[in-house]
Amino acid sequence: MQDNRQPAAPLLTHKVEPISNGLHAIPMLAMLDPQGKPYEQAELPELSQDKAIKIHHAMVFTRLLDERMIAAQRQGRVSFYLACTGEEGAIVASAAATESLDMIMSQYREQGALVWRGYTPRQFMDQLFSNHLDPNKGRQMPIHYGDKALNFMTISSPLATQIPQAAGYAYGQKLSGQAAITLCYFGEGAASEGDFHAGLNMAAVLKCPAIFLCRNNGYAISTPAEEQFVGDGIASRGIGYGIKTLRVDGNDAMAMYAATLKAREIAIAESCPILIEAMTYRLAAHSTSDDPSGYRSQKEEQIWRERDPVLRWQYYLQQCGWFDQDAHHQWQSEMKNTLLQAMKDAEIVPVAPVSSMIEDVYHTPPWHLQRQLTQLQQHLERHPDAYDLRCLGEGE
Amino acid sequence: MQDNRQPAAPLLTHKVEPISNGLHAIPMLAMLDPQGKPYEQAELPELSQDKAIKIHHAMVFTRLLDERMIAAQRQGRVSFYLACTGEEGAIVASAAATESLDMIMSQYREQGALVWRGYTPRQFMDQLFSNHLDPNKGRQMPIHYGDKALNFMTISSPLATQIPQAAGYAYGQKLSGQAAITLCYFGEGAASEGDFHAGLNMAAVLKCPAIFLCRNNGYAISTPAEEQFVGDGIASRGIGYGIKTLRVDGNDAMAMYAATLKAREIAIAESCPILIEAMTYRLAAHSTSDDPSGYRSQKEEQIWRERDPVLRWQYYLQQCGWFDQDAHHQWQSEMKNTLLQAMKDAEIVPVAPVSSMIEDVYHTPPWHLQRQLTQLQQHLERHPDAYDLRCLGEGE
Amino acid sequence: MAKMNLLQAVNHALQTAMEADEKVLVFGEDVGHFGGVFRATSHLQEKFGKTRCFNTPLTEQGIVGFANGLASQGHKPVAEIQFADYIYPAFDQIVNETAKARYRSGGQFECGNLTIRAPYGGGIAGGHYHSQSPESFFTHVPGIRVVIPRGPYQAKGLLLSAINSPDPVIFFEPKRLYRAAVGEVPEESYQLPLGIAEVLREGTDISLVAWGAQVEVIVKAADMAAEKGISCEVIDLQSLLPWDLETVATSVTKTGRLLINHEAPVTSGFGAEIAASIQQECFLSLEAPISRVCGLDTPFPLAHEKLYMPDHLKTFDAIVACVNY
Amino acid sequence: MAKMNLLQAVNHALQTAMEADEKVLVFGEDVGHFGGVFRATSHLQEKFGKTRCFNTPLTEQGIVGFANGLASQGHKPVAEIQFADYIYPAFDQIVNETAKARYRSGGQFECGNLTIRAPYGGGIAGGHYHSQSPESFFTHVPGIRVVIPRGPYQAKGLLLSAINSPDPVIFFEPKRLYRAAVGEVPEESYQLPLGIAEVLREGTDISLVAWGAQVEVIVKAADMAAEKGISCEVIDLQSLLPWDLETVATSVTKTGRLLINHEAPVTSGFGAEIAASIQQECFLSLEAPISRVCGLDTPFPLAHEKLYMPDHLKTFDAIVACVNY
Ligand SMILES: Cc1ncc(C[n+]2csc(CCOP(=O)(O)OP(=O)(O)O)c2C)c(N)n1
Ligand SMILES: Cc1ncc(C[n+]2csc(CCOP(=O)(O)OP(=O)(O)O)c2C)c(N)n1
Ligand SMILES: [Mg+2]
Ligand SMILES: [Mg+2]
Repeated sequence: MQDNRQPAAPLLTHKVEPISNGLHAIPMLAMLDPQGKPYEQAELPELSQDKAIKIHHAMVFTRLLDERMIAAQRQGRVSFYLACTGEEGAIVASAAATESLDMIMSQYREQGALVWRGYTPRQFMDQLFSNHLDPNKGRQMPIHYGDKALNFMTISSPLATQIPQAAGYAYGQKLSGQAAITLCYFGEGAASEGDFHAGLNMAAVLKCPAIFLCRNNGYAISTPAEEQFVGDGIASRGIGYGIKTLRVDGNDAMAMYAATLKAREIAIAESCPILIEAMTYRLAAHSTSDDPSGYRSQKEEQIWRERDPVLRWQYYLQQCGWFDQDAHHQWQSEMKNTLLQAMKDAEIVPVAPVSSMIEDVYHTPPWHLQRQLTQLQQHLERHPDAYDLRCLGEGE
Repeated sequence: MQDNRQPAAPLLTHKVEPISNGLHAIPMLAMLDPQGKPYEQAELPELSQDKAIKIHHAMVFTRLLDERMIAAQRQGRVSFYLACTGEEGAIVASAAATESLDMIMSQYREQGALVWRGYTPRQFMDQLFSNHLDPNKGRQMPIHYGDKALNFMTISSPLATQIPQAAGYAYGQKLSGQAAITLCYFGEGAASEGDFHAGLNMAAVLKCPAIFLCRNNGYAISTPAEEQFVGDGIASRGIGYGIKTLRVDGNDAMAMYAATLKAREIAIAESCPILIEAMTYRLAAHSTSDDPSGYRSQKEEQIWRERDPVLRWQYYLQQCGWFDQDAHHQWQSEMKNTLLQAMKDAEIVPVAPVSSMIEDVYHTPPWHLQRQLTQLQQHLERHPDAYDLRCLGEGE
Repeated sequence: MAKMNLLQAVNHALQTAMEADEKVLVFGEDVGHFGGVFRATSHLQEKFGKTRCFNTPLTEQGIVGFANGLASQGHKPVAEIQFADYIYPAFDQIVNETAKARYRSGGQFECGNLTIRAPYGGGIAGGHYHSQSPESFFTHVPGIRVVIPRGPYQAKGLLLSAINSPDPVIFFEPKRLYRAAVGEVPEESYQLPLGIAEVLREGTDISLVAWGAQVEVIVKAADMAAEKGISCEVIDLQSLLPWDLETVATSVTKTGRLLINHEAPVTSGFGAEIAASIQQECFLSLEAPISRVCGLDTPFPLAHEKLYMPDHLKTFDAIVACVNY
Repeated sequence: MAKMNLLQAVNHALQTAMEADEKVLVFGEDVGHFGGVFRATSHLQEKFGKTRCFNTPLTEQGIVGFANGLASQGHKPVAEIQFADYIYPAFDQIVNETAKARYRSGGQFECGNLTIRAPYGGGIAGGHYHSQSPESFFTHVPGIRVVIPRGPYQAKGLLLSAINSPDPVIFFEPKRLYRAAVGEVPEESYQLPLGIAEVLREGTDISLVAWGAQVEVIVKAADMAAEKGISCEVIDLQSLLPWDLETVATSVTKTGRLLINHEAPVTSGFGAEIAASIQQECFLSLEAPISRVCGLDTPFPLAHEKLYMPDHLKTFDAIVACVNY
């Protein structure tokens, strides 16, 4: 029975003075300056040359993928795409601070994390072309990746739903006795959803070892952050829930790496959630369906282009003597070829068989779905030429 | 076109130090000490003798009503009741700081506000006995009061739904050019709902002149506040939304009055929301369906009984020389009689006519509801004795 | 008269309503300066200012909650849900609040002035979450109206009725027709009645009922059937709640057969209610079971979208089966 | 065997499940120390500790979201929604997440282990918000199961099946029977099959279908009808999604008549789906229109609750009308 409700000598005031300046006191963690030079006071986390280069590769690959697919969408080869461009630092470096048994739940703009985890060009392409090799069986729109083997939860379009789920997943990890966390990404727009509130508060109360990583990239489609919330970000909310909170320069991959590493350590050691707010910018359009020129200036974009996280990391590598220009160029052109080839291979792979349409609704298709499938198959037999059956074993 | 996304020299830090102590810095406004004596530093708001006594009467009446109805429920005269007991200070004094054109949206434990606004004993009883004089036509459970004339929105059981509604209502008041606000009450439990988050954030961004008044009374039914959130309250969240925030001793009616008065002034002058967290305690059971002995100690209750807000106000009146013991006792016993009489009168009033069952679903009953009513009426004619038709003009 | 697509008709209706009544407010995610992701609210902020047409934070429960408050205060909110697939976070505000506000207060308070607009339906390669047709959920909610236009003319006339209706209306817009459906639309204000179906084509052998984007599907199937000598009566339901039982029943009494087509999964789709009511109403006239040609009982798929859809071929086959029963 | 009421049977099922599998977790508002507002989770925290049975903050969308995460992680959450009337804030998590998790990931991730329990229905003077029967909404959601027990024996057996089912289950408990329905319940573990209806009484003139608390209503009506020489076949549907069409169709083929009874508003209630399916399935056997005896299309009223309910008298009258059709 609880009996600890009587506040022990609360802090009193006797003047009616609303607190209104709470928002501006939250500092931003920065480790590398825009030229990739560590700040003097910064204590950099340990990071091997190999890992530093792997981070760079993942960032660059992510950008190459984005460029490739935006072009592919313009060519009409794929219906939809959504780029990570500008946010690779925040994503790749945070994922690099996780262990492989940590679960990652993403919103949709975090393909860099999947790249870090080892998702292959071909795997990306199979999903993007909705073919039968896509583990989702081509059921979802492009960019809704998911891979059980990589502990990367399949993406779901409804915003913020993954936030309370991450709390629950992390609670389950804790109960299973795993030294693992759930890393949950979302945008500053998604943070307006009720699910954000529910998830963060539950995680705090139920002591769930999860990292909630908000990419504050300034926009939710066309809606600028200042029409999304009052103040300069959402870090202040973490404090409101009694959650340990870090605001980080999201374009500084070193700061993101350090912050996530520390957050993971605390989350496991203290069995508690942490909120990280990555201050960054969406350099690309929201998606291939969007044109940002309708709602923001070139000038603004230019300012952020100069804060490119990928370049900043490259400068850092250069300073460490870890950047080999020629090797990098060669790697990059190989990657471009690999991507192109993977795309060519994936786009001709048939879609899943018609029979798969009723799979995975339930564990085992119930009678009514079997009946509906039979009816559909009979219909297709009656009209063999009416449908473009690029289905496995059927249309070919 | 906005172009103000580039943070002007943000506050930087270079050490990974999560903010984790944000919660304990929020002081609580107190004006009267437990003996009703003003704190030395407190600047009391202006308050006439008449108004001070009216506040006292409203608090006492609320308690009498609660006592009367809890007894009535035990006697089986009414199916359900829910008491304000222990929170009269927070409720009555805040309502007393509003103007009559301000809208009040309440959760369910704020009958004190309705008393303040002039709801009569008989009006309470008509609602509580679901008779046809209840403006809600007896459709809702007891305690779901509502009165358009008093600008008191009809209560709805689903928790927190009134919070975004209050934001919208206040926005509408602003657009209508009224110097009016919406006062929205809710419990610390309801503040866990997604609607709380949605409502407060929208109110902040859209600059809605609303006062969000959270009664932090320690429990949501059996769930203690420490299983509802981390930290000592929800004031910290207001700060997170960039909303001006006040934490107040909810059992100090003077502090509540002063805080609400100030909040209203700011809300109108600056066209913005304010959050007030009233630290108080639910002295009664959650409702007549509940027995708190299963989840909290007598000792804890006792501590709070000693902080009785009604008594504290009485002490204050006494110090001002505004309390006439005899007059008060006489008023009190008159009130008891009035209540008893009102109950006796209300409980024999028939319920609304059967035909009212299909009213107010739509503006005008559509064909299908008319048909359903006809069928029902024919059914009742076929079985004149099967139903207890205490309906107006039907069962008698 | 002007040639407009469905999107322009919606935009025109909103502009007309905002011009006529300053109480009309338009808001939702990205509807402000940008004019909405489909551009249904284009130029409204420019014309009517930021207080009357504005972006909201990204929270559907908040949008509808806010709109409920505004409506009960006396404004006429027209709230946009960016995709019907994202209306569920607002389900509680709609079902427990919008719909019950008038009843629970005995008519003292209500949200009758509220209109909620949302693009719905498949056909745009949207997969699970940009293709749903959730209308049936809302037909089980006494207190709201559910309205779906099939083309530009209906979109403008029905939307203006919805905005001016004293009842809250959920207005689903068939997004695959946003640009595809083009037609003549009066430039002045006009309203089409709510709760009333429209008989698009008279026929004698079978009645076909659909709404929204599926109306063109049943028309196409009716054309195919006509070639085979089958005469179809084609009905656009337009309002799903309250719905026009009388028009459908009259038609079925005449034809003796009924086929209902909708995109949503068949189980507990609105076709179920129509079938249940009509078999009650027209029992002695029915010459064959009422047929439902609908989406499968699965989430809306991407790669197999075309197979999933209750298209004209499936409808035609079902017409033949019904007539030959 | 032991005598238990429905509440005790639920409690017993939860205890049995928690004993059998440490992955089973029970949580929701007030379910911890207090044991739930109806006491369905009494003593579970005591027995299994605070990590396995616990209070959550007051947020239904959070509860189901959290449960979805736990289920996909490999636990078996049994989440309580305090009243079915308050399940709507979780509607998005259920419809877009719980139900679609498996499909959208091609079976890689799923919430199959999830069970959501909620007391539903009228008869306790609960008014609008403590009386609702929202089951029909969920029957339009492919991917979940909807199960409703009529008594203690069914409650334990079906709840254990729900918890062990590889599919997510919404389990609605008829709260007006929590204490009123008492019966013999095996103390050991047992499961009743999901998706299967039970024929409680055989008959020849008309089939009566209901679920949950309304089963006793149709039984009572069947008794009255028997006195008039009408022989009713009484069916408890038990599972609403997927539902046992075959059992109902077999019965109607025999009796030629069908009456469905549910508390929820008639329009788009689950009776509509049953009627639509059965008229299709048994068209040539039907001798009268399928009859629905249901709640009115209004919010659930307080003062007129008894008039609102589809009680045995209304059912009996409809049986007679149907048989005399
Ligand atoms: C519940 C829900 N509402 C609306 C949408 C439509 N939508 C997709 S992305 C988006 C903006 C998200 O912004 P943010 O969270 O900041 O992420 P960003 O795109 O900036 O990475 C919106 C409104 C959605 N997917 N889900
Ligand atoms: C959406 C919703 N969920 C659950 C409930 C059931 N319920 C009624 S009151 C209550 C506790 C509310 O606690 P709090 O907000 O702190 O208010 P208090 O009773 O302490 O005044 C609960 C869970 C409800 N009414 N609405
Ligand atoms: Mg963003
Ligand atoms: Mg409380």
